[in-house]
Amino acid sequence: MEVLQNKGVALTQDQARWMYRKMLEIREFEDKVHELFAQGILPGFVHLYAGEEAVAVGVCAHLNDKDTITSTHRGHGHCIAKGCDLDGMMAEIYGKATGLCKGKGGSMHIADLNKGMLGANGIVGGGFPLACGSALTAKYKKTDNVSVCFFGDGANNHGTFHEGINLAAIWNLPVIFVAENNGYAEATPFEYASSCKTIADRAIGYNIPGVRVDGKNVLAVYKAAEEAIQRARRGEGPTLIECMTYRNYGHFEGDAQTYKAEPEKKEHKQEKDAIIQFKKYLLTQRLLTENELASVEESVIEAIQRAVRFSEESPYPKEDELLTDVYVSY
Amino acid sequence: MEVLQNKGVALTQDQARWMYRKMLEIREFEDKVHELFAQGILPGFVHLYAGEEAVAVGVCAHLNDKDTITSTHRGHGHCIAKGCDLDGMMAEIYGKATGLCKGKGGSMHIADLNKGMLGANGIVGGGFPLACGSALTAKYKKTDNVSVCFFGDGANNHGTFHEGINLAAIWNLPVIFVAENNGYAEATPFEYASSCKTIADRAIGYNIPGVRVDGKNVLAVYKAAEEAIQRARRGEGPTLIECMTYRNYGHFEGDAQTYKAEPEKKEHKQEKDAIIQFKKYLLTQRLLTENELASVEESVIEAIQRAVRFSEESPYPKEDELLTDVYVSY
Amino acid sequence: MARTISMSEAINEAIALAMRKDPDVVLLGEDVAGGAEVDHLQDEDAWGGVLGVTKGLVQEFGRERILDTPIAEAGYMGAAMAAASTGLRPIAELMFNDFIGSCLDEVLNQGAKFRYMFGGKAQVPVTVRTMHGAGFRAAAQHSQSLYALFTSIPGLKVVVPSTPYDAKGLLLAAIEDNDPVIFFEDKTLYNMTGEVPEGYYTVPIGKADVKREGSDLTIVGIGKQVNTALEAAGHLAGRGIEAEVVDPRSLSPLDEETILSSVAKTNRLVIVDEANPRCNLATDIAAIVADKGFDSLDAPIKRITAPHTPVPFSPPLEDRYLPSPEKVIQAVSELLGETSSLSL
Amino acid sequence: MARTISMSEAINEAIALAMRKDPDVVLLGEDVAGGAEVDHLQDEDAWGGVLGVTKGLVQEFGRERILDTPIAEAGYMGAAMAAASTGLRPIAELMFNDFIGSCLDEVLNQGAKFRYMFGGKAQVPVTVRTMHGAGFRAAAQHSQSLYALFTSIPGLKVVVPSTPYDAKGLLLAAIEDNDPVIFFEDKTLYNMTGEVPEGYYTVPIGKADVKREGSDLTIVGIGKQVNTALEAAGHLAGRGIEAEVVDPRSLSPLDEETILSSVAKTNRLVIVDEANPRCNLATDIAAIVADKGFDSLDAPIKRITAPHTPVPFSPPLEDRYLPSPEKVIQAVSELLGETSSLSL
Ligand SMILES: Cc1ncc(C[n+]2csc(CCOP(=O)(O)OP(=O)(O)O)c2C)c(N)n1
Ligand SMILES: Cc1ncc(C[n+]2csc(CCOP(=O)(O)OP(=O)(O)O)c2C)c(N)n1
Ligand SMILES: [Mg+2]
Ligand SMILES: [Mg+2]
Repeated sequence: MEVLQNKGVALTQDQARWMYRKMLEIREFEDKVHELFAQGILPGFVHLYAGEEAVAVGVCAHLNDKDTITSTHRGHGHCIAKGCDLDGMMAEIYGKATGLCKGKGGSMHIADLNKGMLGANGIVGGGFPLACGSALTAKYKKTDNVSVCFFGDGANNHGTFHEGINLAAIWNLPVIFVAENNGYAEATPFEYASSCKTIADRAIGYNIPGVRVDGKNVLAVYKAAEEAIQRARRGEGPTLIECMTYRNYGHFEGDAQTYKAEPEKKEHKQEKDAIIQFKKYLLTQRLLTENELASVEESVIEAIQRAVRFSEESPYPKEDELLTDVYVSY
Repeated sequence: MEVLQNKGVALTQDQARWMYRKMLEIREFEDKVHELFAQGILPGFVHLYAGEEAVAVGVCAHLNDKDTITSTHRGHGHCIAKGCDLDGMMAEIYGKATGLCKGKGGSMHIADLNKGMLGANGIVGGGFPLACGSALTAKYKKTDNVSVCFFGDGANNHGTFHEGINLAAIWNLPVIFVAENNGYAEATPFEYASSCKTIADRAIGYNIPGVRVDGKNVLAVYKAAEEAIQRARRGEGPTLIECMTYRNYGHFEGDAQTYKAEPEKKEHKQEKDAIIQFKKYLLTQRLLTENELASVEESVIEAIQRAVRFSEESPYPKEDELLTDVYVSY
Repeated sequence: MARTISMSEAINEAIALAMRKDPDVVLLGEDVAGGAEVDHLQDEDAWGGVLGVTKGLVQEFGRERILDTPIAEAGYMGAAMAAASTGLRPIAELMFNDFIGSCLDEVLNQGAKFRYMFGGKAQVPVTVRTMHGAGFRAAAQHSQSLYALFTSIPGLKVVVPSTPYDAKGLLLAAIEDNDPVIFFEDKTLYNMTGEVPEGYYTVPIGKADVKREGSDLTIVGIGKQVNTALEAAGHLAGRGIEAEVVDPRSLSPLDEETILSSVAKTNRLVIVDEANPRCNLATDIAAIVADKGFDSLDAPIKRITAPHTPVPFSPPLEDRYLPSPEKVIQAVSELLGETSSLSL
Repeated sequence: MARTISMSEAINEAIALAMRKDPDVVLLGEDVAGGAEVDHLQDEDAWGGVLGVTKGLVQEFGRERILDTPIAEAGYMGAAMAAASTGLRPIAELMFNDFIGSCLDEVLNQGAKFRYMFGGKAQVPVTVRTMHGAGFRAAAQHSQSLYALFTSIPGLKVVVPSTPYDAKGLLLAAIEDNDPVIFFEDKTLYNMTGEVPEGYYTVPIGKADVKREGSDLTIVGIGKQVNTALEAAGHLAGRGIEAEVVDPRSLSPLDEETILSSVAKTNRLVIVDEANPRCNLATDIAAIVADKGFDSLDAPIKRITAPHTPVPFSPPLEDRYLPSPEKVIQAVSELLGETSSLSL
C-alpha cells in the first residue's frame, strides 16, 4: 500500500480516505442539523461542530473502540470521529426511540460506550475527571488503552481542568487533554476569560508536555495526537494539546454571533477551512484523486440523507420509557 | 527612629517588636491550645499553626484593618497576625459566649470583619474565590486595599485555586495568594499530590508573578509580600507567593504524625525554627536587646494566660442563641 | 397598571431599577453582558445573557457593573459572597440552576453560613438569579428544578415567581434584602406576559399570594405550576368545584399561615411541584399541613410532581414528565371521591 | 453471632471482604491509605482515613487498590464515576458529606444521570462513603446531614445505617449494587459496638427494619436517630406506652410498605431526623404517610429535627441542636394528648 510522508506524518490511502470521510460526515451532518433546526424540526439546545472537524478527526484517527473519549456540549463531531452510528445520532437529536440513547439524552448527551464514546456533556468542564476515570480503569487493568478529553477554551478556566489534569499527572494516567480553542466561550473571547497566554502554557503547572497546534490542519493535529497517544500507551502519562480552531456557526443555533468579526468568519469558511485545506493536500500529494474524493462526498451526502429519513420515520419512545433506565434495579 | 537594612528589608524597631511579638503570640497561643486539648478541656477539630508563624506575620505586617485576608482550617495564626483579640479568640475555641463569634463558629470559623479577617475556613480551597470577592469590592470602590488569600499546599490542587487565581488575574484584582507549603496535606506529601515542581511554577499558567521563598525566614516573607502588596495597591494585579514552611504539630490535635521523618521534625524545632532565627537576627543586628525581647516574651505569656482565664470564666452562650444570627431578618 | 410586559422584561427592569437606586449593586455571571473586550461589538449588540434577559444593561451601566465572568462558577460565586460581605450588593447569575454542581460549596458552606458561623457579625446581601424548569427540550442537565436543595439550607432565602408582576417585585425585594436570596426563573416563563407597573415596587419575601379563591380544596403550586393549578382550577370550576390556588412565591421563608388557613377553609390539599418527588417542596408543605393542619384535613394530601427520573430529552417523554392540568384534575377527582375520573 | 465489634471495624471489614471477593473493587479518597510515597512509613502506620476507618487496608491490598487522592473532590469523584462505567467498582470516600459542595456536579449531573441519559446503556456501580452528623464539636462545615439532597436525586441510592451489623451488611450490598449508592456513616457512631458476624453477608437495600415492636405509635428514625428513638421508646415503655421503632436503613429506595403498615397498626407517627427541617427525610416520610396512610392516622404527624440553623460549635448549643429522647418523648406526649408533658 502506498504511503505518503509529510511533515513527519505518514498516512496510508485508507487512513486519508477515512479522515476525509469523517471530516465530511461531520460537516454534512452539522449543516443538515443547522437546516433542520432553522426549519423548526429539531427541538432543544443544539451546538454545532462544523469548522472544527480537523480536531476530532485528527485525534480519533489514532483510537480504537476500547480507547475512550469524553466530550462536550458540542459533541456531534467527537461522536462521528469515534465511530458512532449516524442514523442513531440523528435519531437521538430528533428524540426518537431509535436514537443512540433511545431519545432520552438528546444532542447534549449522545453516548455510545461500545464505541468508547463516554457521552457528550452538557456541563462545561465535566469531562476532565471522567477521562481520568476511564484512564484509571485502563491503567488498573493493564491494557494499553488511552482516554482523550476534548474540551473548549472556556472549560480551560473551570476548576475541573485543574483537578483533572493534576490527577492524571500524579497518577501518570494515559489521558490526552485536547483543547479546542475556537476563540470563544459563548460570546466571551478566550483572551478575556483566560489569563494564560496559551492553554498549552498551563501544562507547565502540571509538569506535563503541552503543545499548541493549528487545529484547522488535520495533519498537525494528527501528528501531535500521535505523539501524545503513543506516550500515553507507553505508560508515560498525560499530554495537553491545544488546537487553534473556529466554529462556523454560533454558540448554539439561534446565536446572531455579533461578537465575531466579519473577516474572521469569512476566512475560516474559505482559505482556513479544514476540509478545503485537507482536500487540496490530498490532491496535490496525489493521495486521493478527484474522482475518489467525489465518490466519498456523494456517499456522505447519501448517508446523511439516510440518517434524516431514518429519524423522520422512527417512532418516538413509548410513554412508559419515561420511567425506565434510571437504575439497573430499584 | 533607628532603621536597619538587611537583604533589602528595612524594619523599624517598632515593626521588629511587633513582628516578634506576633510570632510569639501565635506560638504561645498554639502551644497552650495544644496543652488544653490534650487535657480534654477543648472540644472539636483543632489545627495548630505553630511553626508557620513567619508566614502570617511576614505578610500581615504590611496590612491595615481595611485590607482583608481569607484563611484556612489552620487559621489561628492568621487571626493573630491580623490583629484579632486573643481573649475573644481563645473564648471562641472554648465555645464561650464571649468568643469572637459568640462561640458559634469555633476554631475553624474564627472571624473578625472589623479587622479584615474574613474567617478561618473549614473548606480546603474555600478562600480563593472569597479573596477575589473582597478584592473586587476594593477595586470597585477604588480604595487601595488588598486581599490576601492564605492557603495550604493541599489546597493548591483544588479547583478553586485555578478559578480564583484566573479570576483575579483577568480582572486584575488586588489579591496576594500566599501558599503555606508545609510539605503535607493531612498525611499526604506535597510531592505526591501536586504535579507541579513548585506551587510558584503554577503562576505561569495565569501570567502573574510567582515566587518561592523560605517561609521560615520572616524577613524573606516580609520582603516578597511587600513587593506583591505594593504591586496590588498600585493596581497591577495579583501575585502568587509560595512560602516553604512546616507545622510543629500534627495535622490536627490527635495526629500521631507517623508520616513525618524524625530529623525533619527535629530541625524544624531547632535551627530552622522561625522564632529562634528571627530572635538571633534581632540580637545580632542589635534591633532589640535581650531585655526588650524578654519583656515581650513575658508580656505574651501573660496575655495568653489572661486569654485562658477569660475563657474559663466566660459563660457558654444562652440556649436561645442557637436560633439567632441565621438571618438578618426572616 | 395597564402596561403588559414579559417576565423576561420584568426581570431586566427590576435589575435596572435596583442598579439605578444603589451604586453598590453589580451584576456578574457568564455573558451577562457578552462579548467582553470585543473591539467591534457595540454594547447594544452584546448578548445580555444566554437567553437575553439582561440585554441592554451593559449599555446603561457599563462593564464595571455588568461583569462577564469566566466559566468558573465556584470562582465568581464565592467572589459574590465575599463581595457582599465586604460592602457590595451583587447579583450573581448562575445560568442554569443545574450548574450548582460546580459551586455548591460557595453557597452551602460559605455564603449561607457566614452570618451564623461568625456570630451575627457578617451579612451577605447577595442575590443569586438562576434558571430552572423542564419543558424547554434542554435535557437532563439543563432542566432541573432544584429549589428544594436551597430551601433546605439555613441562611438562604428562596423565591420562585410565577408571574411577571411577582418576578419584578420579588427580585427588587431580593436585591434589597440583607440576606442571601436565591431567585429562580423558569426559562419557559420568560415569554409569559402580564401587567407590570413601571416604577419601583417590592413584593415581600415570605408572603404567599392566593391567586384564586375557592372553598372546595386548596391547590398549592410552585413557580410555573401555579399556572398549571390555575388552569386546572378553571376546568374544575366548570364542573362546580371551586379550588383555591395558593402561590407561596417564597419557599424560604414559607408563609405557612396562608397555606394553613386555606386548608382550614377547604379541608383538602393538592400540591403541584415539578421537582422530582423525594424531599421536595411538595413533601415539605404536605408535612407541615399533616402536622399543624391535621385537624382540618378531610382527605389525603396529594402531590403532583415529576417522577423519580432525570428529565428526558424526547419531547413526548418530557411532556409526560411534567405536571399537567389533567394530572391535577385526576388527583382532585380522587380526592373528592368521585368514582369516574374527571376529564378536561 | 457472638462477636462484638465497632461500627468503624464493621465498615473496615466490609471493605476488606468486598476487595477480597472482587478484584475490580478499589478504594479512593483523601488519605484513605495515608502517607503516600513517604519512604520511612510502614503501611501499618499509615493513617487509614482521617478517623482511621480504613486503617490496615493498604497493608493487605497495596497502593494500587487503596488510592490516596489530592484534595480534589471533583477530580476523583468524577474519576470514580467514569471508572465505574468502564469496568471498575470503586468505593470513593468523600471525607465529610459537607464537602459535596466541591463535587456535586460529578454526582448530580454525571454519575446519577449516565444510565438514563444514555438510554440504559451505562451502569455506574460506585459506592460513595461519606461521614455526616452533628455532635462531634466539628462546627458548621463538618457536621451536616445532607442525605435528603442525595435522596432527591433520581439515579442514586442512599443508605444510612444505625448499627454495626447493618453497616457491614449494607455496605457489602452497596458495593455489590450496580447503581451508584451513597453510604452515610455517622461519625459519632464509629465507636458504637454491636454483634457482627465474621463472614460475608448483605443487608438488602430498600428494606426497612423494625428495630422495636409496639402498638401505640410508630417512630421512624434516620441513622443515629434510630437510637434516639429506641432510647425514647424504652422510657415510654416504662409509662406503658409501646412505641414501634422503624429504621428505614435505606432512604432511596424507601421501604414505604413497612412504614405504612406500622402506621396502619399504631395510627400515630413521629419521625426523628437530625437534618435541618426543610425538605428533609422527615417531611418526605410525613408526606408519604399523609397521602397513602391518611386513613389510618389518628393524630398529626410530628417531626423531630434540627432547627433551621447551621450546626453551632459551642457544646451546649450543639447539644440543643440535636434531637434527643426528651424531645421525642415531648412530642409523643403531645400526640397522645396528655396534658402534662412526660419526663424521663
Ligand atoms: C458548568 C457550566 N457552566 C456554564 C455552562 C453554559 N455553557 C455552555 S457551553 C458554554 C461555553 C463553552 O465554551 P468553550 O468551552 O470554549 O466551548 P465551545 O462552546 O467554544 O465549544 C457555556 C458557558 C455549562 N453548560 N456548564
Ligand atoms: C474541600 C475539603 N476537602 C477536604 C478537607 C479535609 N481536610 C482538612 S485540612 C486538609 C489538608 C489540608 O492541607 P493543606 O492545604 O496543605 O493545609 P495544611 O493542613 O497543611 O495547613 C484536608 C484534606 C476539607 N476540609 N475540605
Ligand atoms: Mg470555545
Ligand atoms: Mg500543607
